[in-house]
Amino acid sequence: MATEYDTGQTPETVDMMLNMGPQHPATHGVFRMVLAVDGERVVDLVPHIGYLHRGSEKLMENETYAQVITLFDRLDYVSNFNNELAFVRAVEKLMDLEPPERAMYIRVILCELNRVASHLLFAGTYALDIGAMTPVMYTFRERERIQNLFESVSGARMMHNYIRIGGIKEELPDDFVHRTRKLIDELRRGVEETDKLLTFNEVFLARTRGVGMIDAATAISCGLTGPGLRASGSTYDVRKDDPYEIYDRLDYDVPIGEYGDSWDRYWLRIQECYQSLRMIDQCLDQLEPGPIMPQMRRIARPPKGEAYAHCENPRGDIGVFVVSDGTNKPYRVKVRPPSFCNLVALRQMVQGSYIADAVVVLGSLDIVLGEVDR
Amino acid sequence: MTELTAVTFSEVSVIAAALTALLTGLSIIVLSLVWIERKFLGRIQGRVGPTRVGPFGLLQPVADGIKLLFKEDASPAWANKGIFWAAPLLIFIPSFVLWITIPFSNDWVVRNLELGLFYFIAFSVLSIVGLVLAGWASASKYAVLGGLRSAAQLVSYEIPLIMAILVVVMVAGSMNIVAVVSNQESVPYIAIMPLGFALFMLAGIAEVGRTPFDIYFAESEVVGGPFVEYSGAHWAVFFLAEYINTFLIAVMAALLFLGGWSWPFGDLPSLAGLALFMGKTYLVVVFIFWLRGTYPRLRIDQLMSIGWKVLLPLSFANILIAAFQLFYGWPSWTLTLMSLGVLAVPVYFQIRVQRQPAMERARMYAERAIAHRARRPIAETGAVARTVTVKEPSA
Amino acid sequence: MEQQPPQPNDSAQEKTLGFPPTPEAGGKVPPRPARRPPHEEEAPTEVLNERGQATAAALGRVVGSRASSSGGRDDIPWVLVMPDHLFEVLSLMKEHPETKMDMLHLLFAVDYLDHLQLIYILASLSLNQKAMVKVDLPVAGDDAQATVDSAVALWEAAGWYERETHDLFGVRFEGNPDMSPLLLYEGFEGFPGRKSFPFNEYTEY
Amino acid sequence: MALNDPSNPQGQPLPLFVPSKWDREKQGHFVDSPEHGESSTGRGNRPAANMLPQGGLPGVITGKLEQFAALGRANSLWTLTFGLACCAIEMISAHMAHHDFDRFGIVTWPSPRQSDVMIVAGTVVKKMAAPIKLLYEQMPDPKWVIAMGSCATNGGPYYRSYSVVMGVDHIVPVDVYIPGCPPRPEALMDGIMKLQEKIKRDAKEGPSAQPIVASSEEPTPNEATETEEQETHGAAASST
Repeated sequence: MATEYDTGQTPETVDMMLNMGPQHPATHGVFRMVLAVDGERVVDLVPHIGYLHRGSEKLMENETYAQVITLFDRLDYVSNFNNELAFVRAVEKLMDLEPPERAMYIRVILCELNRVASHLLFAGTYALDIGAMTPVMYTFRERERIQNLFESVSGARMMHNYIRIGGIKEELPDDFVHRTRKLIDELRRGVEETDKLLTFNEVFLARTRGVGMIDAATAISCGLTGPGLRASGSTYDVRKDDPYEIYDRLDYDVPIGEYGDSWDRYWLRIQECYQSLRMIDQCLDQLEPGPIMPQMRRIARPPKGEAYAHCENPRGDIGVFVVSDGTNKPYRVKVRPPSFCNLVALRQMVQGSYIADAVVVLGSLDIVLGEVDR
Repeated sequence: MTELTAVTFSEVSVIAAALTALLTGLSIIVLSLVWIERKFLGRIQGRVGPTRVGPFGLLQPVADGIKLLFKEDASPAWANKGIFWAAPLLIFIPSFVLWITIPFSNDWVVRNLELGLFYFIAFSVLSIVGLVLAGWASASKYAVLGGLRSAAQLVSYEIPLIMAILVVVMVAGSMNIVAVVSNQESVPYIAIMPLGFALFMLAGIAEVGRTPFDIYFAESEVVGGPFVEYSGAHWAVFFLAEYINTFLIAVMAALLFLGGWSWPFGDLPSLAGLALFMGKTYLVVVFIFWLRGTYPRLRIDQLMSIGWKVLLPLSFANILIAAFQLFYGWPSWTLTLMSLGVLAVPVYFQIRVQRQPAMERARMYAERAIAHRARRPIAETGAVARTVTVKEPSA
Repeated sequence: MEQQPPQPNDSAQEKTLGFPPTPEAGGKVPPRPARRPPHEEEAPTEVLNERGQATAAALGRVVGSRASSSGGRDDIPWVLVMPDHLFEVLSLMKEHPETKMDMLHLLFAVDYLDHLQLIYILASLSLNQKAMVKVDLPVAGDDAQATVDSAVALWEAAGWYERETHDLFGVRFEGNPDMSPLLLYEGFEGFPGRKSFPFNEYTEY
Repeated sequence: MALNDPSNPQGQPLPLFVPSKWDREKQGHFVDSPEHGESSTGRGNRPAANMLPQGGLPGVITGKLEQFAALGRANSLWTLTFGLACCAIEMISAHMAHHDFDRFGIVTWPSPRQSDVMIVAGTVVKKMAAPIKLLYEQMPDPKWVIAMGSCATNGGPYYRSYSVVMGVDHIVPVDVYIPGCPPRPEALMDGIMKLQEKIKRDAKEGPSAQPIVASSEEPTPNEATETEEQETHGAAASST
């Protein structure tokens, strides 16, 4: 197995090319890292993606606007409602259409619940990467509760296809408000349990504190957004800086980290769960009956032109650019996937750390491969 | 010396029968360990554990065993065939041969050697060779990494383990395990030297590679360590050896520190003694599985620093205080006090850290990690800091 | 090509979509809701809101004469620039105190059949404003490749965006250290992003 | 705007672009996936005939041993952790506390050498085809493949996309297909139970060629048209 690589050093000390291949328990799906390793220290890292490139953007150009929503569900398959919302907002901006009040409230409730479910999945798999087998069981139990509620709302556990252009698909089930309030208390207890179990655990702190540190300037230049960026101290949150739907009517605060290391990114997501639960409470109070879909054509045909809208996904700032040529199919759809941009910053974070740290940093970035490769 | 040569045929057959009984007994115990682990971990994680295979999933380990026996024994084309085939035996034989001197009750022992503990220490070190060879022979980078990690970990945790046993020998006055247990008639050694027990347990868990210290079998980093490329019956031998080692550490903990089959209040018939001994052993085994269910994994440099910077000084201190007590002939409760005193030092530091407010403690860990990185930048650690133009390995 | 939906019958009472036909309405399906008049050629309503106008003003001052045309929608103005001015405009927008675009939000290409349009969406987190820089690359048909100088020197994020655009659209970026395929594999022929690439005739497996 | 360019109104078909065939040799030779990529009609996996060579002891003795081994194999299926896309999330939640897979004796194992079942959960992309084939070859012999979700069965929502393999049975023989996008954890469990039945039935009646579509009505009984030649070929192929 002849391996040629040109390195700047004399042949006797040669780095080992460790290939954390597409199938690796810690790479959250089909992500491949080639690590240049010197003993246990990582000298350099070359990420390889594209193992899940399904060509969704090409398929979207051949589907009507309603069908494109199903493809958006499958991009970031852990936070489905948020993806649907991103695309639908771009098309509504194109058609300058204002969804009714009740539809906006329901969208925000479902998106925040999806954010909590996504952060719970992150906390579970993050602990699994570090070696603790038990927290993943508890966080998935909470996640099952949220998925049961989603099933009663949209009929599906994951791929909801529920948010439509202009509003939402159908009215909520009538026991939704009562059931959601009960769910919020259970979730608060569930998140507190994970928080108590994991956050200040000695070994967890030793493994994640000071690992994969990045300062705000390089993070912004790498395109890192979401909890990854806020961990290094920047206060950029699309819900606060560029409020959409009804986020300006809710009062919540955005947690900010100090050191920008893996623990901060984890701690931020746990605090965001609490804030999301607070938001859902307020939304449920302000929810009142009303129409859920405006009067519009059954098949949306936006006017010719282009529009760009972006929302706050659990992983970062998802942007959707839609070019329409007046027909019922989009001419071009481009997605700004937050996980794709977060991966650009992976190399700076991992250089100089150990192999075990590379796994921890990749886990803390919380990437979803469906979104990275589109 | 003459006694050794004149070994009659009957003696050989007795020993052979005892060994086969031991092997079958061990296999049954390993099956019970596998079952307990899966059920107990299930309970910790809020789920049920195997229930479908036989009543309460009791036949699940049997099903695993059958499947592994009938599995194809694949070995990679570029592996070093000879060593690849021999490595599992090199791990299994020492961990099995150890059981000759380990007594299950006063007279239930295959061969009660005078230097029983010395024999135990000599053979418990051999499994490192098997792991490193397995890692090297299967020619996969992960296996080599796993092998090197296991070598580093086992070597550095062997010393505290041996020193803990040394103190037991000093206090008991003899290396014969049955004698050690009979000395603990009145007071088990855990009461006399709690520090020794703590050291023995920590080093024992690291010896076996169980969760806070399981870096060589870490499936999220090194994908299964030295036995990545083994499959079928060969891999079953590793699986068996790992569980036998866990049981071994539990048995030795029960024998040396928990008093084995001796009951402080009066004498016990040998059967009840055996039951008590088994109870203590399975208690320690459940404690090990409990750790596996709850703790995350340490990184290799943290693991090494605990081994060298914490366990080693404590084991020296342990020997010192035992020497003082024996030399001056003080009563044994003084050794308990001194032992607790030395144990209090690390515990005090830990409590002091724990009592800080949580965010304060998190910040302290961050500062410590930054200092650690500053002290050992990548350039200074022998690898010249350079951006290597990494090309695709052309294979 | 898009068949005309059936015309609603006489009663055009107010009915929101989405409710399944209720049985007690005499069992017959209620009439379809009133429909907006068929879609006539609406003028593109690209109007900037006040935040957009402020950013457009700043953009005009910074880019000045280099922009051949401009426009915008809601709060994102855009500027069309010649390919050879591109790097200069981008670095200007990054350093200039009035715009301070410290983040490359998105970089992609749109294939308008006779030319390829490259769009840079820039965002400045400190001033909380966004802007778009568009470049028209005269490339048509399948294999001709336009070349643009890379923005990796300004933003790290540009590296992967450019590799992906090169994979899917065949735009070459000089200055990008490594242009190996990112999303596709070594042996892939053709640029799938382009309109000339067929949807479903390309099968190898 | 160049959009409403009169010379090429939207309706006109675009020039067809057929790239040259991607030469297959570079990716190595794929066992039993025919030239033009049609599905390999799911011949299913033939478990290793048995420990004892076919010609040696009379079938009756090995028959019972074969069923005994199949019982052990069926009840301790170790799956290869191999999540590709959205179905992986449902597969993980199937392993977790709520729908516990450990009840069936199913443990996820990181290394292909110690696993029996490869659950292909997600879209099979052409760039990933070669690694999937490599993993399949690395698994020791009595191995099975479950195609979870409509992406692994025939490409699913990404049907006829330029970079998606239309179903994993173009690459590896598949035993159980589980429909759904993503299938619920209960559907995955139903697929696993159907696989266990297939393992036991294969041991009793000899390797069958019929794959099972889970959560459909009774699997079609495999007609005994296996020619003798194919039988020995099947046994020879699988036992090498």
